[in-house]
Amino acid sequence: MILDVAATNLLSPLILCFVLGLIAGAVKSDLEVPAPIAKGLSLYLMLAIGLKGGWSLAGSGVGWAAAPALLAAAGLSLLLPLPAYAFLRFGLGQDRPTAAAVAAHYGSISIVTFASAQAFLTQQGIGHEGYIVAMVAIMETPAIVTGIYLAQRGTTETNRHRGDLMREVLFNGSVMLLIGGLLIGWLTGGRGEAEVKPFFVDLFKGALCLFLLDIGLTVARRGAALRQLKAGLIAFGLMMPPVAAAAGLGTGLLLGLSLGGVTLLMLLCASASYIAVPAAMRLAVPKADPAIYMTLSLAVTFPFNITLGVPLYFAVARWALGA
Amino acid sequence: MILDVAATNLLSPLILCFVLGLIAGAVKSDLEVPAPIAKGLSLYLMLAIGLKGGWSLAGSGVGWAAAPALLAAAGLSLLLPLPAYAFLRFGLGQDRPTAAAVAAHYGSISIVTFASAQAFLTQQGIGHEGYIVAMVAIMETPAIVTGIYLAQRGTTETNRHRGDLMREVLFNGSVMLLIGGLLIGWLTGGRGEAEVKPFFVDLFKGALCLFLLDIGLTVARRGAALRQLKAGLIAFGLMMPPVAAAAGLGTGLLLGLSLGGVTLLMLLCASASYIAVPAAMRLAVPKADPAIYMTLSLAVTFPFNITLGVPLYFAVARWALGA
Amino acid sequence: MILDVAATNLLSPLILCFVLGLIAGAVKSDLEVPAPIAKGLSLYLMLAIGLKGGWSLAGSGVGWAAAPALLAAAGLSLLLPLPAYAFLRFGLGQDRPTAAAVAAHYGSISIVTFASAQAFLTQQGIGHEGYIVAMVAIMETPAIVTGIYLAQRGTTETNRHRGDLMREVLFNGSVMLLIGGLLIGWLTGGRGEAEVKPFFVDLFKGALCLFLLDIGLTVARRGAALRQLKAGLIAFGLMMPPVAAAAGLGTGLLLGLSLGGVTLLMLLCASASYIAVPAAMRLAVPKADPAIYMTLSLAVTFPFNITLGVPLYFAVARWALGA
Amino acid sequence: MQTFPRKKIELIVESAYLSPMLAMIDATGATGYTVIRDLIGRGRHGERGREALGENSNVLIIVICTPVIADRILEGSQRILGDGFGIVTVSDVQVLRAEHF
Amino acid sequence: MQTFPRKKIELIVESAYLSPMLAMIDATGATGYTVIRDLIGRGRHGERGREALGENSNVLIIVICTPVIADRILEGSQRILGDGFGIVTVSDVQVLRAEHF
Amino acid sequence: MQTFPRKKIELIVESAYLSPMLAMIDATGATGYTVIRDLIGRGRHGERGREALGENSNVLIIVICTPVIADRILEGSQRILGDGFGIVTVSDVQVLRAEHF
Ligand SMILES: Nc1ncnc2c1ncn2[C@@H]1O[C@H](COP(=O)(O)O)[C@@H](O)[C@H]1O
Ligand SMILES: Nc1ncnc2c1ncn2[C@@H]1O[C@H](COP(=O)(O)O)[C@@H](O)[C@H]1O
Ligand SMILES: Nc1ncnc2c1ncn2[C@@H]1O[C@H](COP(=O)(O)O)[C@@H](O)[C@H]1O
Ligand code: NA
Ligand code: NA
Ligand code: NA
Repeated sequence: MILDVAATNLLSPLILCFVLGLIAGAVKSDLEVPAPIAKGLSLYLMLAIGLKGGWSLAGSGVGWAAAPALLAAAGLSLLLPLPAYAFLRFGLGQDRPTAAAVAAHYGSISIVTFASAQAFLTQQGIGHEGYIVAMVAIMETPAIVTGIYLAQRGTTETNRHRGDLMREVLFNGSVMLLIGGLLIGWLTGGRGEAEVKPFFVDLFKGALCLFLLDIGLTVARRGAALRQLKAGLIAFGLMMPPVAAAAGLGTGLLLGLSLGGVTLLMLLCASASYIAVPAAMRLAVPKADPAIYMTLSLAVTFPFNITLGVPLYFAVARWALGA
Repeated sequence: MILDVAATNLLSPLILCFVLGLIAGAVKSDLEVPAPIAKGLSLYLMLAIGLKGGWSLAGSGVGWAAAPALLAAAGLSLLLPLPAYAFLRFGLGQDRPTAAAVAAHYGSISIVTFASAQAFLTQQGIGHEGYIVAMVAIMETPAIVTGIYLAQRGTTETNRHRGDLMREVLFNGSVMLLIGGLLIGWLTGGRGEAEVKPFFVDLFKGALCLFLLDIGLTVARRGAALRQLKAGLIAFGLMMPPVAAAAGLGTGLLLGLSLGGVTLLMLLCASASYIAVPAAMRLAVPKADPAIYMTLSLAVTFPFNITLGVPLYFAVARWALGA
Repeated sequence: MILDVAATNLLSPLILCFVLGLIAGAVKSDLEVPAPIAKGLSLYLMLAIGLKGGWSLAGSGVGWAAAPALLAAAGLSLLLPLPAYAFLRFGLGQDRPTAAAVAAHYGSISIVTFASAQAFLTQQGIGHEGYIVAMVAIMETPAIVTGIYLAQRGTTETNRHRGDLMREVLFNGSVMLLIGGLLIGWLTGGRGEAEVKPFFVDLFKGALCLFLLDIGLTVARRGAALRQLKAGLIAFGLMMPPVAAAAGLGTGLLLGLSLGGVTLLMLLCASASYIAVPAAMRLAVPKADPAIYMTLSLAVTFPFNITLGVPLYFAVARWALGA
Repeated sequence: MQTFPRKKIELIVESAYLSPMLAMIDATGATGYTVIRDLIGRGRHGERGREALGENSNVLIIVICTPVIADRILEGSQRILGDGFGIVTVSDVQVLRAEHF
Repeated sequence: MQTFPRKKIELIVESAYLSPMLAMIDATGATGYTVIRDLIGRGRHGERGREALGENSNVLIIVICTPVIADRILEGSQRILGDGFGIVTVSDVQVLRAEHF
Repeated sequence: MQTFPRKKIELIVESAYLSPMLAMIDATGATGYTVIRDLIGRGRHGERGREALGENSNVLIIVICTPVIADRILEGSQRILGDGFGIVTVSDVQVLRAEHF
């Protein structure tokens, strides 16, 4: 049963495009997605995810029920870096800046992982709460604050203004698109959806295929750096997702989310950022080693989550909900 | 009633995406649409507008009725800069090159404004003459000639060849795409439409959303320059559109256009270029101040037209036609 | 009858967009498709062609029947450069490196020519074998090997490693996308197709229009170089396609392909590369003159094939098959 | 390896000036040029290159040439730019193949 | 034509450092700057710029200025970069319009 | 601030030569390189970089290094380019952190 589900996931065009990118990268093919195309695709995906969440909110109505969920999202993003940091710093003896930066990545989320899981659930005919998209947006950036706090604790150095940090956390491009899309979807409702559905809904999976091809290429390039990582770090990249997913499971059950909602929240917790957080860490924690956080997040945790993680978390959520 | 229509316009995904861009720009978010994506979108939009016009011509047939309309379009583009120039130069005391350059912008048109209005009309279930698209193409560039004439009147200086100018007016990229698309649509008719409809028709509004997001970001960046403009100039940017729209109304009634046609012609007159004309003015009138013409056109007139202008001109046209 | 078919082909939006690009380029319009957009479109087209081939394979089943076809494809790509080289070197007295490089181009294929022909056949309601797409992929690169062999025969010089060459032949980006797409399509079958059809199938022709617009612009730019080519070379660019198409016809009949299959194989043989092979020749045969091979391939053979070639080969195939 | 002294001119101008500048450079007898596009910049005329609309971006034109041609290019660039936007610098470089420049 | 000596500073840094660097340059009194984006590069910190994700690319910032301002920029750049990624070079150039720099 | 003299090599070559060039540069012991892509240019072999097809574009490779390594790169570049397309220039620069180059 779970193997069946896992196979369905692995044999989707999405995952296979990722694998194609991986292989092309591994054999050093000259295949390359131009950077503006990749950026354009990521803008499109985030706006589409926001809009779709908003339309589903407009359809179902949203009550005060969403408020605790949004608070919980912020809490998870702020707190998940703590166990990650503790393990990296005290378990593996990693230097403080790098441990803090890596931890920040695991508090935040990966939007492509989320999109893949959403596609998987649709394929299985499982719905989810519209406000999950708001949780996605909210989980993106608070982890940055925790990461910087962990990195600077006990030191006085800082090379950036508090204002810059606030801007990054609140007005980050991904956050703006997700929240903005959500509001636009919610305000325009079914009428708005009818107007732009061919672009934002129908094309979604195909565009995601192309983006995953590019991520596959990037992961393969990172793959070379894998060999230089200590085994302990790779173990962390594989174990942190299930641990974080467990936190997501507990929270999801407490919030009374549906099967789809619990699965997605587990996955959000399990996933690690590779867009917003690295950019922030470069500036805020320049002494952290990007080779470590980018490689762990992209080349270890991302592939694990989209291949095995999605069906695994789904199976566990189903079992926990007795569904 | 008119408020109702205005609200419908303001609550469309198109306008809200523009507003999202505005906000993201205003809070200095790092959100950014890569330049090649924005250029690609604008190529797509112009070709699609051309094709759609051509298909509608092929369906409805076009007789000699269109000829006066096309002549009128050229005339409007050539003449509208004159009152604009007179007001700027003698009313506001603006220097000659800048007054001439700004005037040229208001004789030409904004294709995105046109596309937004078209979307609005479709939403209202109102059709329009297919050859309006030819009028759009024809109005793009004659204003450049008037602008250069106004700038150089009485002086002998010129740093460009007449041939270059002709090329810019006749073979400008936007003009080629609009006229080319129109002819292709007209030649291929319904059969051609069936072949490429999913790309050029179904995606149109969604792609326009993404483009408007980028324009919002650009307008917000320009917004900073607004404070440096004299109040008189800003007043010009707000008053010129209705004045020009009145000229469009008169012309449209004389030409016997339909409700949709009159509305669109008013809007074309009211709108100001921010792609073709600035590029031409940089070279042809280097002494004009781009901060003034770009800011007026983008940060004053464009937002006015797509938010309030569209429903306003629509209401006036309906009243004038007694429809 | 054939004229009718030719007219249908010439009046499709695809060919007309190519012509629009040609005209815009010829009048030196400032129309330009940003390079990342053109590259993105070509990635999209190749992946889509691969996927569509794979889905059709998954639907129809593929037996050992395909094996000889694939071998034949490799053979054609390896051998077609030989007559081309002989003619260029001994008939026209072209220098050895340039003759070899040009020959390599004609052994390989043009994916856009193929896509245009596919669109033409669909329009005519004619199907074809799914594994033709595998033949496309296989024909892309072996000609590079022949070209390099011809260029270096008798000399000892070489400035590149055998390993690099193998990588180019086997893992070239186009080859990866075509073969990768084919496998993904085949593995995911109808279910996969349903998921991503709006993106990879419905948009195909429209995206091809935009790409052909860009190719038209490029061909026009190359057009200037045409005047510098000897008449003999231009004659070669016009005669080689029918000659190679004859080889394709014979092979297609031997393989027992359908009408659509024979037409496409003729066209593949007739078409000349302008993406993969030029890039390889730059490095492998630096003494060859790119102005000659790019201009022949793009400005002579490509326009001939997509305008007259497609209906011509179709008519001949129909006659040969008595269909 | 033996190298030969030449001049390197770098012109940073708005993209609108690109084609007249290249035409002027061709006319001076320079053997070639190289152009970097899509720059962003700030100067006396404010920020440029951050907008996709209105072609408001800078290009950097590089020409390697002899001192004589360098002087022609400097003069030509002033003629074209006038009070327009842009900056021009000259510096000394060594080249490998003297006959190319 | 008459030319005047100035300094040309070139900073190659990660794109993450672009805005603090430009703010610092503005503060030194430099009359402008030019930025080339989307570079690829290799240095002590490995390869950069080949990934679309994570903003892992380099930019090249060019400033033409007087020796005094050059020194301020050198110091400012060290303050911002610290042990971070990037390289800085200075060279001599001639400019046409002395009053611009 | 104290600066140290180094050489700056700039290679403008077709993008097809990029990877062999970078491999050669790595082999000389240079501490890094920076590459600007998507240039347009004209030289003895006509115009380049205006076509999206056929990879017909130029790249500019910058290497800051000691004179000894500069010489190795000059020789390596000649070996790879042969009569192929491209130009090479060397100039003097000052760097801040001598140990980096
Ligand atoms: N001091 C400077 N250093 C480097 N680049 C400059 C400098 N001043 C101006 N520029 C560049 O030249 C362009 C035009 O300058 P301007 O005409 O002063 O606005 C600017 O947008 C910058 O890209
Ligand atoms: N020797 C060098 N020559 C040219 N560019 C360099 C050199 N070393 C470093 N770079 C550039 O500076 C960036 C940062 O260098 P690093 O901090 O050493 O990793 C690299 O990614 C390169 O783009
Ligand atoms: N004199 C020159 N100044 C600047 N760039 C040049 C010059 N000559 C050639 N180039 C560049 O080097 C490339 C190759 O030159 P070539 O091999 O002469 O065709 C050209 O496409 C230009 O980008
Ligand atoms: Na997480
Ligand atoms: Na107007
Ligand atoms: Na062929």
